[in-house]
Amino acid sequence: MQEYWLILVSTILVNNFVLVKFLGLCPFMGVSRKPETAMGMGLATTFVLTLSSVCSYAVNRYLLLPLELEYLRTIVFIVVIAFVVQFTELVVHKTSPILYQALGIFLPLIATNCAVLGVALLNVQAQNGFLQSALYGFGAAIGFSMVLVSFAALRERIELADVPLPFKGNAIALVTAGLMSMAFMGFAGWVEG
Amino acid sequence: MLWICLLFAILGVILGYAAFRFKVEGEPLVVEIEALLPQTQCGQCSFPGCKPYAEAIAQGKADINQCPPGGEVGVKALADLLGLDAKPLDESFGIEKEKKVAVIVEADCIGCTLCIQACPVDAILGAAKYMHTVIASECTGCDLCVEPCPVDCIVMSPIKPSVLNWQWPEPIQNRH
Amino acid sequence: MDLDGVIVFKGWNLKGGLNLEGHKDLSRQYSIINTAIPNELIYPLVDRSGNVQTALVKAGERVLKGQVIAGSKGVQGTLLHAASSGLVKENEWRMIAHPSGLKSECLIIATDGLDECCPVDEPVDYTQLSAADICEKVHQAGIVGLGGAGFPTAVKITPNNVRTIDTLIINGVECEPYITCDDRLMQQYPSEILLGIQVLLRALAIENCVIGIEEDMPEAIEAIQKAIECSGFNQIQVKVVPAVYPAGGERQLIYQLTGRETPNQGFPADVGVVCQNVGTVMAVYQAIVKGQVLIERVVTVTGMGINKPQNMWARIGTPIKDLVSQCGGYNGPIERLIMGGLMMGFSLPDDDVGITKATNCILVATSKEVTKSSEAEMQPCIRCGECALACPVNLLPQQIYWHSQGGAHQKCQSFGLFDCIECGCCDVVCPSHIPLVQYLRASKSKVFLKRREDEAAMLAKQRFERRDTRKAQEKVAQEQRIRLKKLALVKLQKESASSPVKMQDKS
Amino acid sequence: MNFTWASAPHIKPRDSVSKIMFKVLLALLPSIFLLAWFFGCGVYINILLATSTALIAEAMVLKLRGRAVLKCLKDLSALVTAVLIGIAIPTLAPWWVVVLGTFFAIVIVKQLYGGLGFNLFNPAMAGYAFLLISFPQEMTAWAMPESLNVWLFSDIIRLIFSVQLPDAMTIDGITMATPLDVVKTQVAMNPYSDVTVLPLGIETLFAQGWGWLSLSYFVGGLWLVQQGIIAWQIPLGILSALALISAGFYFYDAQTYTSPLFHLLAGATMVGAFFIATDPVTAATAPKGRFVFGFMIGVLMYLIRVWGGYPDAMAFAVLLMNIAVPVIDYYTQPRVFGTRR
Amino acid sequence: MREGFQRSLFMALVLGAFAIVAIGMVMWVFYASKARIIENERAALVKQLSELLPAGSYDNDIVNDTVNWIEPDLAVGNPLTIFRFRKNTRPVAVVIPTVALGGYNGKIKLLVAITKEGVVSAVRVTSHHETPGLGDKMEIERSGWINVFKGKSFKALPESQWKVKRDGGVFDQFTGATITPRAIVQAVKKTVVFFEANREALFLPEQIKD
Amino acid sequence: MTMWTQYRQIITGGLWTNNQAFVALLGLCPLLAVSNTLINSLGLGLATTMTLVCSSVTVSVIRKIIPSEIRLPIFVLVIAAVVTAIELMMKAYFFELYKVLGIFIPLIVTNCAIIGRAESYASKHSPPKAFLDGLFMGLGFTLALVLLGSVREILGAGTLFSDAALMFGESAASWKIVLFEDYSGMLLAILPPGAFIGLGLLIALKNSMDFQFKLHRKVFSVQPLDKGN
Ligand SMILES: Cc1cc2nc3c(=O)[nH]c(=O)nc-3n(C[C@H](O)[C@H](O)[C@H](O)COP(=O)(O)O)c2cc1C
Ligand SMILES: Cc1cc2nc3c(=O)[nH]c(=O)nc-3n(C[C@H](O)[C@H](O)[C@H](O)COP(=O)(O)O)c2cc1C
Ligand SMILES: Cc1cc2nc3c(=O)[nH]c(=O)nc-3n(C[C@H](O)[C@H](O)[C@H](O)COP(=O)(O)O)c2cc1C
Ligand SMILES: Cc1cc2nc3c(=O)[nH]c(=O)nc-3n(C[C@H](O)[C@H](O)[C@H](O)CO)c2cc1C
Ligand code: SF4
Ligand code: SF4
Ligand code: SF4
Ligand code: SF4
Ligand code: FES
Repeated sequence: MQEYWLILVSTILVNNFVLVKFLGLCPFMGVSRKPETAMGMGLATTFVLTLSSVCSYAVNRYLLLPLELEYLRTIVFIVVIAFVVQFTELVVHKTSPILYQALGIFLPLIATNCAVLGVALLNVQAQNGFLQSALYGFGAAIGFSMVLVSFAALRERIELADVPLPFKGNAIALVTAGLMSMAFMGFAGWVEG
Repeated sequence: MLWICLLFAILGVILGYAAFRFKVEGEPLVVEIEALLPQTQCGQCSFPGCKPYAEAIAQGKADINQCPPGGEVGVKALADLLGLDAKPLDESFGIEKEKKVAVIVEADCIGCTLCIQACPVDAILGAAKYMHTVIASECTGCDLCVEPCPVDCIVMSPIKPSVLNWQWPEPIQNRH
Repeated sequence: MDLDGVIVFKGWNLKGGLNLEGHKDLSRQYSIINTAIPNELIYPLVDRSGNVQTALVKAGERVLKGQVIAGSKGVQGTLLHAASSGLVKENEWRMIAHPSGLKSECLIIATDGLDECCPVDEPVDYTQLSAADICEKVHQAGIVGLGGAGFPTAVKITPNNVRTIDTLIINGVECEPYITCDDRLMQQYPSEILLGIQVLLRALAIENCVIGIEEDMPEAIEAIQKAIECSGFNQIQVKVVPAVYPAGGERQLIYQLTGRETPNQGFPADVGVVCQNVGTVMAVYQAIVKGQVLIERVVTVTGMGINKPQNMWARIGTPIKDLVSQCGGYNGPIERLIMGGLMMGFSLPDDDVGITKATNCILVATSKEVTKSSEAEMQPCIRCGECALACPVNLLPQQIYWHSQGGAHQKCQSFGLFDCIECGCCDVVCPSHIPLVQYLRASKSKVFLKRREDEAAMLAKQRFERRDTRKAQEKVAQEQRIRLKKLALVKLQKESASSPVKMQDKS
Repeated sequence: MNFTWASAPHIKPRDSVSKIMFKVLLALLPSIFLLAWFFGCGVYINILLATSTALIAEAMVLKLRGRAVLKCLKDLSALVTAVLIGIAIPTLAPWWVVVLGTFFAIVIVKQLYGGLGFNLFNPAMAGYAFLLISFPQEMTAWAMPESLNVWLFSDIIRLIFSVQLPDAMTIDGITMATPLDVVKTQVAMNPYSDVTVLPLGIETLFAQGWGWLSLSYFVGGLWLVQQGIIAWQIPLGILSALALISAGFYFYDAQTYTSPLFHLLAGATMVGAFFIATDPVTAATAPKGRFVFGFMIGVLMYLIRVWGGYPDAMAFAVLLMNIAVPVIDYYTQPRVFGTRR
Repeated sequence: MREGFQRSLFMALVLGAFAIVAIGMVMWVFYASKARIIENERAALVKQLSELLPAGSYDNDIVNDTVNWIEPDLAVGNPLTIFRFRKNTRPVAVVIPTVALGGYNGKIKLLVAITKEGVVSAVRVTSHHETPGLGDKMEIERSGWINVFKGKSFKALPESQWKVKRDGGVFDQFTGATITPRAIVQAVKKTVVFFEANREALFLPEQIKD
Repeated sequence: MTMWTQYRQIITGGLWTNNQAFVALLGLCPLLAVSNTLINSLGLGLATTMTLVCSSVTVSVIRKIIPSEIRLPIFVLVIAAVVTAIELMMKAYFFELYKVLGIFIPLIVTNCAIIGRAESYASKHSPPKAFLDGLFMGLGFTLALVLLGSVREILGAGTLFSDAALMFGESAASWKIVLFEDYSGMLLAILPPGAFIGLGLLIALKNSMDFQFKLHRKVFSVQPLDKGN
């Protein structure tokens, strides 16, 4: 039980994918202009990340390992992920056009959100089991969404602040992300690994 | 290898089916975009009216900064809706001007009805050979009637400030 | 304070509010004086809330005192009466009592000094009148709320079967600094006010009435109390409210006195209350019992910039400068001329402005009393939250301000922009000297403008679409016509050889 | 006649930002003296360095941006930031540590966002965290109280500016770990050490001066509360959270976990609760939100102190909660009069 | 419906075809470079191992003279592959891969070379996530600190002294980062304990399976 | 538009005006994660450029024969194949570098810049243009990486070109420049916060340079800018 809690704490806070591990940064910067869309992106990512974490675990365990094709891991994972994403995209497009438009090019980019492949690869590296893989993906996504939504809310405030001209927009957003990452260093040492 | 190709093929089948099953008809987004456009119907955005422009935006064929009457505020609203960065108005489509209304100098009007045909929102009243007038409250200030008038009797005049349209001014900010 | 039968409120049970220095002694000890007839009476043909008044008299016409000279239409229509006899002049663009300081079309009466009245209705016994009669008479007398907003009183007291009213609240709080007109009115005319209340109670068909008076007006409390004892109208209660600004705000007062919270989208009537200002009650008394229409009201002319501050019965339409001169004129350099109170009044660039029914005070302020705009340099908001603590409506003014200065006016609404009563408490306490209220007002203006524009855009769109379909139909019809013509032509050519007779049938 | 136009209310304002900042500085004054008493006059040098850096840096940025320099400096907020940094940094840290930290705080954390009122993160704490992360060695140079008796002012100056020690002294000899440091390195982070009994009690805390210092912050803070300058919800939140959680763990296992009183009096708890977390600009703004903000800081402080990599957690807890402020603000809007929620 | 199925079948074919081409290509590269990769990895291993003992002190094929061991204390889960060094078939030393757990950030992987006599001859860090610039002083490329273990043994240094100085032992810590050295000292000590306990068995020729 | 202006646009776009790292903010993860030293940056930059070129050209070649519903999986498949091949080859020929760049080689697959270019450029243009675009987008990305890497290395460790031997062989070991002796290093610069803040500062620098350019262009607008070839 404790092991599972540790996985969650580790992925959400200590080794936050965005701020500490540097994964999933592009959507982090790109879909954080409004908290509402950030929330949508967070949901979509959580769904995709958990699902593809599990799928890639299964593919690795039942296909690649038995066939001794580990070197094809990247290629297979990425296709499985692309599939999960495109499937999600189709469904979202049908059911929520606004969310679809808001996520814009970022829904396809979830596929290329390196967090997704990162989760899959890190799972294999850590030799995580099924439940661990699922939790790892889920925790990473929750950490991602949490940081994304707060970041979006912060950016909304920056938007109205008197920021020097060259810093307006992405530059100050990155500085903010840096300060957030600095704050997250406070979690360092909580859990190993 | 065969196994993997088989896996991919199965995924392909599912995707193909999903694409068919979840096909989206129409773009509800157009309605939302159009609601943000000023409906001046002036065509400055290079489209014949606000709706065509909205459609073009939804399909990604036009940028969001092409509507001068909407101005910076309009661009920002569009950017918010679409989750994009706001940007300055594209000046090649015109610049944001103070809103005006058309006034027909009645003495000069010859009643040619050309302006009636030009007005996209039916804001001009009149009949052939009779003096025409602009219904000020319905005029969007699009300028389109000025050009066709053969005797140049339509002038665009600024809206007069009065207690009825007066707005509380924002305090003068001393930081900029 | 220990007055018999008076319930003293210990705490201010609302959040926020301010203890302000009253400055009421400037004018409070003098009794209300009558004023001379001014040379000119100025009536704007538009009121503060944008209702347009239509003139009912023509230029050159002679009008008598009390004659209807203008009126607005609609359910909330009101009437305007001449305050003295004289000749109607051509309408002129004059500065009006409006925060914009802009000019607007005004109806002007050149008085003739005769003060000749039109025939007055015989005074009737109000106990014989039905509720509908009272409403009608109140309407005919041109009575609107004299507490500040100028809402037609007849509308407020018209029986409405959807909402049941159980309490009439009389607003005698007068929480704004400097103003003492209601105070004086209650001191000098307590029994008239009680009679006015009886009329209103009758119109509303209820028994229950509470008069709210601020604790720092002991004479008024005593006077009303005495009058109640004498008249035996024991169902009228006096409740003393603490001297907290803005205790006189309608919703705040209702909550103070009854514990009922008026819903933000609704009206006092939704919680069973009608709230009237003391001055309005006086006007109702004069209209129903005395048969007089509303042509004058009590105005406090005060401030350190005036030689003799006092209250006066002023005819509606009297230019401010006339009132000022009857108070001994200006006293030294004047920083600002304010119509209304220190907290909610608006400044006027000129004193040639006619007073309106809603004018309760003319505050002639020196630089000792008010800020010079340059003096209070604005600094960025430090989010200290003082403004939120002071806000009686429990808003977060700093958040609304933040979004409004960034142009996110729609977002302001989600923070309750339209629940703001513009009381100014937040503004006063802000250490960064941010003119919060002005920001909020500007933001409200912007939202209104946006609404107006959106509406116009929708209509424009509809007309555009209608025109489009019409054009399309025309085009189709045209094409049809051309095709038919062509067809006919071809046929004609074909058939012309064989049988020319049939062609005639076709056409 | 012509009169000025202005929007209501016309009444004169009462307070001003510089007055508020001045009062905060005033409330810090006794603690500064106490700090110097216990840990040497290095603290004066720190504060001096920090304030001059802050003023120069702020003036520089304002000048570059073409803003009114004097008017902005007059608000004294940079001074508060600088003084807090000066207090937080160990008394014997080299001069460039103070200068770098203050520069980071003022330029990156405050002015890049537009200066007073616009920054999202507490500048002083961001500066402190920056130093703690960047120069962990220099940031632990707290002088030992007893070693100071033999020190001359010139020795301290020499140490701070050229990192030269008086003869026959080593840096390890004159510095000591702070009580929280000791707890951390001896117990929490060393699963293999033989230490099973807590090395420190409240007595040590007072003997080394930390306890008295905390009390002085507490008193100064209470004065600010009484003056209506800081929102009481924040200190209450922090202190109650810290007390509650530490009491829970303490009564569960008094061998490994230190007592609530220790947590309340050690390290930056008091100065943090009353002077740092209360920075109005970067804290939550609604009353309820302020309590949540404070409470969460308390929780995070405890967790980071006990399980994190850093001995004291105030800076990180505050910065972490700064991230959450807009979200807290969103969810803790007070109920507007006349609405139901 | 039918149309949908046909289309999906078509897409499956396209995707499958692409997959075959792409995977074929990768496989071709894989087989073409396989030998070199294995060689590289082997060379890297040899290089790593050879740095741990003086050249010439052994003459066996160190990469292949291994024994697998299950020792949960040293590595989590997997069997360790322990390398043996021999000269003239006589045991000289072993290299034991170890994991240090108490590090600042994650596991620190080590190789510990111990001579037949129980003397540590060298320690190397093979992978870690400690803070660059702080915890990474344990890398041989950055500082010589890791050489403090050279020549240490339980004979020369009683077990209770295997601690960093701050904890009352003899090993230096690097200022500003005590946690990393502490973890490594613990891990090396643990390894020596393990070696002392299994000294004989470690050099047995046949592989021992637990 | 002449051929040359088109190509020039592609080039300036890749290097400056539409720089994937500075402007489009794509490919951030490897950018920030690997840029703690100059050499690491250079290595990843070159690997990324190689991948970008190969994948862009391939996508451009096959762009007409793939159905849009499955274009993403196919692009991804192409990129993944290219990366895996490059990874294997690096393992075979630059083993040391491979060890340094570690997990980020497979992650090049998901470098958003690569799929971003495939989707928004290569799938709409001819192979030569796609090649050029890929090349210069890659070089622009490398430029960003190298800049960030240098800044972080200088601030964080006080050196430049440390570990050059990993990439350029033993002879490069002497390239290392120690800028400050005895510098204890500003750790923040090489830790995650330093990466974010560093990139933020670089972007601001680029913005203010753009402002300057604009100013100058306005001042000198009398002279024609395009002078032949
Ligand atoms: C559009 C509108 C409708 C109103 N309807 C009613 C009503 O039906 N019943 C009522 O008692 N008051 C009604 N009021 C009056 C207000 O509740 C209130 O008394 C008036 O605005 C003056 O209040 P104030 O001076 O506090 O602003 C209405 C006001 C407005 C603006
Ligand atoms: C902040 C504020 C303060 C007010 N203070 C008073 C007051 O002191 N006395 C008063 O009669 N009306 C005051 N009003 C106006 C009342 O809200 C309300 O309009 C009036 O009592 C309704 O009565 P009427 O329709 O007879 O004017 C105030 C309004 C506001 C918004
Ligand atoms: C950013 C950062 C990274 C750190 N990384 C390490 C590390 O890699 N290894 C380590 O032992 N301690 C690390 N620490 C912990 C502290 O620097 C410090 O070592 C610990 O509090 C004990 O310090 P001491 O050596 O002064 O006793 C790190 C601290 C910071 C601020
Ligand atoms: C009660 C109070 C506490 C403050 N605390 C801090 C603080 O912890 N850190 C800081 O940099 N500035 C502090 N300031 C100063 C100022 O608010 C701060 O520099 C702003 O964040 C600058 O925008 C404080 C000011 C006040 C009034
Ligand atoms: S420019 Fe704007 S207002 Fe004019 S037609 Fe286009 S969208 Fe409509
Ligand atoms: S009247 Fe003229 S300006 Fe006004 S809407 Fe019609 S065409 Fe446009
Ligand atoms: S009182 Fe002024 S400074 Fe304080 S929060 Fe409100 S607006 Fe901001
Ligand atoms: S003016 Fe509005 S926001 Fe300010 S205190 Fe009054 S009600 Fe609240
Ligand atoms: S590179 Fe774009 S999300 Fe990681």
